[in-house]
Amino acid sequence: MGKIHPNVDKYVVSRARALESILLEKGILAPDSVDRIVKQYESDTGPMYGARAVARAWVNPTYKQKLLTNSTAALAELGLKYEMLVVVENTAQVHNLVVCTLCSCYPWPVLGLPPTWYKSPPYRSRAVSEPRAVLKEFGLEISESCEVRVWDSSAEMRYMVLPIRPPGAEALPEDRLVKLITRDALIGVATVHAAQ
Amino acid sequence: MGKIHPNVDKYVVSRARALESILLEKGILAPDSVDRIVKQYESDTGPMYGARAVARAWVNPTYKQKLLTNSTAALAELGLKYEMLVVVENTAQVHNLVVCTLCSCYPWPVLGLPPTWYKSPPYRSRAVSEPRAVLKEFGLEISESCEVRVWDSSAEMRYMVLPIRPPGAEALPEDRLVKLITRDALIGVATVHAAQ
Amino acid sequence: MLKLPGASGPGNNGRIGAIDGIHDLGGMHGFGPVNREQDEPAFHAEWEAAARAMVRESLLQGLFNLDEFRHAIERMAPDKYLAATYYERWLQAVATLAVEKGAATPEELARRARYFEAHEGADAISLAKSTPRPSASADTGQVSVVRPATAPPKFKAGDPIVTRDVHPKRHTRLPRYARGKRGVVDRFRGVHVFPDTNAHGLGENPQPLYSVRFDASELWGESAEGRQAVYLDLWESYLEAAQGKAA
Amino acid sequence: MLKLPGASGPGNNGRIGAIDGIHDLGGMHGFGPVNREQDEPAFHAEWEAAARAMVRESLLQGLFNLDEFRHAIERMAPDKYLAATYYERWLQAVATLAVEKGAATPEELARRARYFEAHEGADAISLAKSTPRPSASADTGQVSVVRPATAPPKFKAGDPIVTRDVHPKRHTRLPRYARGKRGVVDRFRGVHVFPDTNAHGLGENPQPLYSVRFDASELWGESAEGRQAVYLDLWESYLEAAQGKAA
Repeated sequence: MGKIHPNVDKYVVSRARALESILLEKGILAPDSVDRIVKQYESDTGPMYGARAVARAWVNPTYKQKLLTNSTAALAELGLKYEMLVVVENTAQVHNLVVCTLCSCYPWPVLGLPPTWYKSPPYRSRAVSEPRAVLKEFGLEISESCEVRVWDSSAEMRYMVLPIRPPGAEALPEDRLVKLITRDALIGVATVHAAQ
Repeated sequence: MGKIHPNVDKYVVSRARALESILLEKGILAPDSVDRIVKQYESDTGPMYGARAVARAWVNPTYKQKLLTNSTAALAELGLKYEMLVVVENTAQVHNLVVCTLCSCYPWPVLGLPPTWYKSPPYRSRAVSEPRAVLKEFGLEISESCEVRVWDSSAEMRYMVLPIRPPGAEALPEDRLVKLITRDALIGVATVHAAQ
Repeated sequence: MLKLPGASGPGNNGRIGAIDGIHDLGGMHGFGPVNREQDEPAFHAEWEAAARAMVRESLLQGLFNLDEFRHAIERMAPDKYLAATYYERWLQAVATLAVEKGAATPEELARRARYFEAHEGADAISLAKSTPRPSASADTGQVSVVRPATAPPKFKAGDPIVTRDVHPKRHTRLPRYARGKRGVVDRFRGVHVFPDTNAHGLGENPQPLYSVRFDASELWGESAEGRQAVYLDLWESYLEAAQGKAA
Repeated sequence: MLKLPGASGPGNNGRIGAIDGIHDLGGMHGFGPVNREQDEPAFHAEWEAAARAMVRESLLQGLFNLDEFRHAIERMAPDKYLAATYYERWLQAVATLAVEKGAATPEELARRARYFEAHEGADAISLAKSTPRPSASADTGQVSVVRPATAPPKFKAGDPIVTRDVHPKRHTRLPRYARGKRGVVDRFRGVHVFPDTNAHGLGENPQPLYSVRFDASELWGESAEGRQAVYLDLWESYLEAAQGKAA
């Protein structure tokens, strides 16, 4: 595992193992299910597919149109089968932000695992009612003339933000752009900056 | 104190004592303030004034009228100065129930200290939205034809229920009636029964 | 009345919240059955009596007012609020306000708590360096919130009203379940200190208070039990005149 | 799909609650600032990965569906819910459902937990008496909830709607802050399985789903920040046609 949090409750661990052993016996869990999950998320870190889709959309207007109107087809081009994604575009007039107030729904096939803050009561409670204040805490000041749209994932649709291509990155090729794009920008709590 | 709960958190106790010592020094607390509180509530247990007022109202229609329309004057007759009480009368058509959803306001000058259940989240959350279900848990089934009125103490007015005089207690004098009247009946989660 | 310096210490972890706070429990689900304790004592421990005494005397001596006290409880972190017992919340609020009102610093409080933890038998009074104030006579300890009327009340019994649907981040006594709801004025209750300002050092601003009746179906929709009504005491500025007849 | 016997064990302490439950956090106050962890790992401990794996495989194998899983989390006692971490809630829900679906008894769970507490190094697999199932191929592990349309959708983009103001004691995906509110249909999203029944073994009952736009001032009144809107995906039966123009 490498990075194990120091405060692991022994009771929680043994309870998890008890459940694991039961689900293994019932044929619900496979012997390598946990290892596969760990491998998938620890090697596949970061917003892989999301960043690639956004970078391509920035350099390719046809792809951008497809990403915004038929994300399933757009993601399939990148080798990902994922049918529930809605991509919402940031512009000078509209800033988008994603949250799930009722639980912590998150488009993990394109963004990886959600950070703890995304799943925390402060973010879940405040993002819908005071998004500008929350964004300010993330260092993002949205101008008054810009509308803030909050997408609360109440059903199985999942949301990803298409950020504004940063000024200064006009000449960069797709593979270099991918590296500028952060998970936070795809949730809507950050903008993308050209590398210094 | 006599009855000390066994699970006393040492940290809480020392924090309480720290505050106590500061408030003593500031002249806010008097040296005997705590003892007086303990004495007041441990000797003065039960719904003293409330039960006396109700018993008198049952035997004296003039007093009943006064209790319902000018509780300050009615309580003054019993020797209690208390200006914020509203007395609500149970009848065959109306059953009253008292709660405080926002904190745990309670007419303690007439009822003594509130029981823990009155201050608990289950009672505070449910008494306003499903009073009949709550009353059923207390063993009280309210007929469908009877309206349930819930008094949520949202301001400084305090509420006490005037229960129905139990059948079979018509001949009892005031001082015997007092003994039949329970705190729970004055909150509205019980009725008064004639002694077996 | 003893006057202490105004707010000086840090608040409750920067929390100002609370109208839609965890304390606003009316109508919430999931808390399970009401558990009753048999033969419950008046206090479960002496510190509970001390907490009650401290709040009572602080209110009487004017260290803080009742609305400030309630607001201090509401500023507790929601998980801490639910995990705490009733008197633990009182203690927390007294600590918060003692600091904010300048009666103590957090460091002094922590220092004394460590002392009493190390000296279990020590009397709280032994640390007092000044002459304690003499005992006051016993009474109900209520501080009146009724004020003389300055203008006639806007509503009268029978008037249909609709409550405002506001979500300000400050103390209020309009519960969440009754916001934006139609009701009928049951009666006028006199002019009372306004908690929404009084909790924040913004003055008493007394207002007419009304008992308002709400039909359960207005509050809980299809889930309402039959033949039920809720009565709330609401300040005039929580209310707007409604058109037509309310339930 | 593996089929296990239906609910057999006791529920979560008799709790059935939940639409107005503690999980419904949108718009609540008092939780303080959003705290971010620097260089957060994918998992903070191996058991977190195990929790995720258990939920993923249970959904794929049909031990329970996603709505039942969410509802199991929502049935946690509010104080426990707030005190628990994200994956502790998952673990709790898996335990609740494993019992309710007949995959384990509470006694068996407790017995095994004691065993693993006493044998810290033991591999979970060592207790398995049957042949574990073979690994499946990796994919996103999503179970589709989109269903063929059986009737035309009732609303179209631009239609003003008002959400129902209901407080049933069951699972729903209409957040409290958006009940009884006026909005505008943004677009039709296809026909989706209905969580309100699917969480309770009452069938999929697919319904048209709509993206609905709400102006912040409709949701938060005077406290709304300027120029803000919230978009929610709502099932047709949550909505009623509204007269006139919505905000």
